[in-house]
Amino acid sequence: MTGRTMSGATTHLDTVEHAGQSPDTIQPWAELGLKADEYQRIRAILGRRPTSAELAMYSVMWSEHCSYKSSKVHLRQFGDKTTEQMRSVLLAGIGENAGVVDVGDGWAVTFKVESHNHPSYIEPYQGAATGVGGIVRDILAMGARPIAVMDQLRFGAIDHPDTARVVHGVVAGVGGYGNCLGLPNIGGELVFDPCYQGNPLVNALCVGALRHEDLHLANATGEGNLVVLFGARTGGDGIGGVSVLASETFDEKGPSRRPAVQVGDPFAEKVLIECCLELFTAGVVEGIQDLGGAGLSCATSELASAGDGGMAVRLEEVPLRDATLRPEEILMSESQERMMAIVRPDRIDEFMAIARKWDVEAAVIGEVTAGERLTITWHDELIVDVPPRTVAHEGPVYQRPFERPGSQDALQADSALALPRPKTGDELRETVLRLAGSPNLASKEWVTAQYDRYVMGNTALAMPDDAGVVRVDEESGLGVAVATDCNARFAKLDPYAGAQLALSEAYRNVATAGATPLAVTDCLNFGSPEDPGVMWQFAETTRGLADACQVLGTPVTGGNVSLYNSTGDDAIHPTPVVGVLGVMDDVTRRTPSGWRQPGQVIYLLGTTREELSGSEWAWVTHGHLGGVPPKVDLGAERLLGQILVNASRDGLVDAAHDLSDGGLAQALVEACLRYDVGARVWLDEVCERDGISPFTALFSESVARVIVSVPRTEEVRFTDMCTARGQVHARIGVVDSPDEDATLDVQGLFSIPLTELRQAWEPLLRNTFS
Amino acid sequence: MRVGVVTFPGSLDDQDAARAVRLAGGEAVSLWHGDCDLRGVDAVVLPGGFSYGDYLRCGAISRFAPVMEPLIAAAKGGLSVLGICNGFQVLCEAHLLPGALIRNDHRMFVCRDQRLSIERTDTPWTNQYQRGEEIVIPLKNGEGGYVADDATLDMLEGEGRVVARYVGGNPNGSYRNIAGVSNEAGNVVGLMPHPEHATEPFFGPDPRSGTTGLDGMRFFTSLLEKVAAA
Amino acid sequence: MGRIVVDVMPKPEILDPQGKAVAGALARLGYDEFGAVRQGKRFELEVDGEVTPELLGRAREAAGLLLSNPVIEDVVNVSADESADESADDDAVVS
Amino acid sequence: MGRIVVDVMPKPEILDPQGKAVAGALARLGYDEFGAVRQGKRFELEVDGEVTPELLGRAREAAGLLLSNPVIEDVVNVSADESADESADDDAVVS
Ligand SMILES: Nc1ncnc2c1ncn2[C@@H]1O[C@H](COP(=O)(O)OP(=O)(O)O)[C@@H](O)[C@H]1O
Ligand SMILES: [Mg+2]
Repeated sequence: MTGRTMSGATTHLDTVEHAGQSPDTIQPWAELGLKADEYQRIRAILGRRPTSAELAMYSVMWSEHCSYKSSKVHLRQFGDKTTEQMRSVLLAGIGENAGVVDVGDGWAVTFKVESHNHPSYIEPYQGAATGVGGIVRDILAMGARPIAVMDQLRFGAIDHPDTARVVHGVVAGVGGYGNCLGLPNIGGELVFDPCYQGNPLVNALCVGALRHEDLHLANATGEGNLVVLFGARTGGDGIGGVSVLASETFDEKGPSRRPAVQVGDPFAEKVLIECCLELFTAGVVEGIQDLGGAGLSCATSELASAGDGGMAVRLEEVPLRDATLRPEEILMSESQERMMAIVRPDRIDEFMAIARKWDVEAAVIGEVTAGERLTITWHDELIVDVPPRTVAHEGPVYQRPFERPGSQDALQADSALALPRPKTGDELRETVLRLAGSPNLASKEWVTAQYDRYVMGNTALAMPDDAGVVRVDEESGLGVAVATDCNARFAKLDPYAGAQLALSEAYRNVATAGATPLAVTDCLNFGSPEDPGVMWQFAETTRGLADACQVLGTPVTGGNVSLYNSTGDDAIHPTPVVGVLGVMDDVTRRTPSGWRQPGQVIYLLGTTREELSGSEWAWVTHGHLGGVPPKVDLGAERLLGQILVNASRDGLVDAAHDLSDGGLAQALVEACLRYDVGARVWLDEVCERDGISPFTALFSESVARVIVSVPRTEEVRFTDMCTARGQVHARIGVVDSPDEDATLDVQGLFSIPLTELRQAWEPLLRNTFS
Repeated sequence: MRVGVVTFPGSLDDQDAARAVRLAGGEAVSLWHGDCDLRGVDAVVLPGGFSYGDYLRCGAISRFAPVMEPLIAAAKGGLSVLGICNGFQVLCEAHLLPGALIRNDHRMFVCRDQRLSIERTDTPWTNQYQRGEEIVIPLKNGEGGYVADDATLDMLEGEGRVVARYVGGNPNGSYRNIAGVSNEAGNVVGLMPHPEHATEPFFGPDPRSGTTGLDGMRFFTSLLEKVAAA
Repeated sequence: MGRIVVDVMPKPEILDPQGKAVAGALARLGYDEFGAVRQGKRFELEVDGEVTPELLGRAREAAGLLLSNPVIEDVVNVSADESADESADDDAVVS
Repeated sequence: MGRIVVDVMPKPEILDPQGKAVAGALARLGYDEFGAVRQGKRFELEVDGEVTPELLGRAREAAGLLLSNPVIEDVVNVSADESADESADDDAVVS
């Protein structure tokens, strides 16, 4: 047991010298989340007990969140399974703040998705806001201008009494921060499922653009170069855990009041962005790092360990918001809107002038040294003296036991194929309407209307289209498309396939918009790694994703792991959010998801199998989750992608919409409602060819399928291309008139006026949350 | 034609406003909030954004920026000034325009394609529109509710100083559906929605709202017309 | 008719971006005698008749439950507003 | 260290969407004894040393110039905060 009280004269600073002289001092390592063997390892590394400041640094950097100690052994596959050819599009990959992808013409793009789940449950607005703020700084740290954000949100049941609180706060927080930064929000995800009731998921993605030569990496090189901390002042944010140290050391005052919640200041971040970009342009920054989780502990140890020397920091130079902060607390503070730069002494005046121009406070707090140690002093007393790699990169690595849960067999045996199905035209009609108005398929406009999608003037597609598309180069029109996806029900049924299906869907969405998929980021949201069943899900997921990336030739460039997402013993469904980035030469060629021109012909590309387990239909109409998810077919996905990109480039299709949740039925609904233009559809040919019923044709969730609308003049070229490449295709309808009584007419089965369809699809979120 | 676009800390749509000026055939000149200097421009756009985070009240802090000193004087002397969104808020705080903009009545940020009717067409920013013409341009704000006391509202309507009104639903609780107003002479115009975001094909409002997406362009070409005519 | 005032302030240890911006603006305007500034909320609740201790109790409850977010804010005052009936005079303070 | 409090409220005739929303939420929670609710702002300005009449005068100026917009708001109070030095006790009011 560790004692809560420390012996001796504790009002003194715990210096390295003092630590050397008092090896038997009892330290609160357990309260700080360290295991006994981890604490012993720190002592072995240092050859003495750590000072309380060192203990603070190790404990936070060796936490699950910062060290990836449970996930590391699995994440390695992402690098190992990336071939040389896949790597050829990367300017920087895993290990940097974010991966950087070459998109041609001297341009590069960087993107990454990260989680802010737990803070968003405690204080939804600030949790979500600071989540956006954090990922934007990651992108900025690569030398890139942030150009767009996306948010992936998962909440409990839509009608649960606590859901509205979280939804309101999170959506307002994502919007409040992103809108104020002037970053267009170009898409995201919104899912309601009881498994997220006590543990919502708030993931945020940021995309940035830069010229190749502007790439900045996080390292501290060049003896004598200065370490500059700039941005917001450091307060006591996010150091609830470490206040135990303060109270240990300064017990007569008792633990100080430290905020449990970080409050974001998007305005401070906006000026920080502009300031950084001007600093980059002026060429006064040698290395740069954002301050996120673990604050200065992380930034100093990571910069130093990635550099070629050591670093000496004078902690009393850190500008404080709260003068009572102790050195341990300053090291661990997670105050937002801060960055750290390495600057040559002869450029420091220029640096400071630019910071002053933007009213950004900056302070030189140390310098790069010749040695290999990271040393930190507090008013000339040495309180930290460590090898930085041992803090930043050589933390513990766990081979956590994993085991396929015994219940998995029964889950997979409980197929949705046994569920009663609608048969008549009327029953099918009712089902289409019911699904269209269900929580996960209904219009997301109530959310997306709270986000600015226009700012910067480069957004070529945003919600509700399949991918967000933004222009990178105003001259040429060069731009990127990004989509993220994850069907966590599929992942629950089969995590290996589920991860691949998430990739498959995001890949398809990017191609549907007309862009060539290039690279992947992921955010792996799971339950407790100490549960072997969860660990099995995690292992299966990483293996599935890495294998699939290899097949599709899209490397994982970076991402984030969020564990311990559970309420009591109930873990969330495994939720591997996968983001795909694609490039297009001219974003004005992007393909929207709805048809506009009457008379165009509608084709269904891909094969439909009877795949209903885990589907939206099974969930909405029967509350059922069981069986095995749709078959993964990456070869088909790749071919389909090529067809879609060529069709967009050659102007062969006017609209394209991918089939996923809710199957063909929901895709037709959305393609009609996109521009309020109806369609006449027939399913006989597809049913006969694929050996399926109309019900299956409408609601199955087989992969590698899209619907497209083709101008009649291009029909022959389009079908020739499909035939030549072996793309399964069938003409299933024509685009109808956009008049008052436009309908979605599925011949021989049912017909629904678009007004009725809109009435079913549009109001749910507004009515629930307004 | 040199059109100044002011950048305050927290301005967001300044690049967009400058792009719109260029697309209209003008030269965009960037003006810095901290400089007490208009650099001899022929007109000024105060762009959208969250200057100073929109903390305190939108536009309240920027209104005291050094650049506002010569700007206020020049505006009173007849310089053409367009304040868009946050720029509109700055103009109200600076008392160049009457009224104020408060939190949307539904208390949420709203981003949507907004139908407007143009009511005053003798300003340097709107002379290419027809009176009563309906256009669609993006609207995006959290504090876009236009308010003033009844006497002021009556005066604005009586003198024909309402530049644009919301049509097809009031998006933010603005009194009398007012989306934009002008000073008496008409050279100073404030507008909540964003014409600069409807000036380039493929990057403006959605065709679903029955627009080409370019309805905002004439705010900028009007200006060139006016100067050419002068 | 009575009126109850509820004052809510950001917790002292919590970052207050608004107060920070106001402090900066005041300093630029030459009001540098005001160092730190915090910005909070003031609610005025109208009640029929007198402000009774019971009503104040209810207002305190409501302040903790709805008017403040205890994670980041403190209720610093719940009290009867004596000037309720002469609110026209309130303006006087600025003149 | 002294503290000056400045209270700013929306003018009675101007729409107050936040106050209205609060009133609605209170009623839904069963607090229907509170009819109308208005939401304004409370600023706390810190000054070195005592709050002098001069400082109060300067605060009044700042309140009229920056902290309020006279088109839509009234400054309803500018005064010294007597509890400035014992802010730890502030929480007491909710308990
Ligand atoms: N799920 C994942 N897939 C791939 N890379 C990951 C994943 N999780 C983390 N990484 C990579 O590990 C490194 C450390 O991650 P993280 O601590 O989130 O970075 P940061 O410190 O910049 O926030 C990063 O390069 C990140 O991209
Ligand atoms: Mg980082």
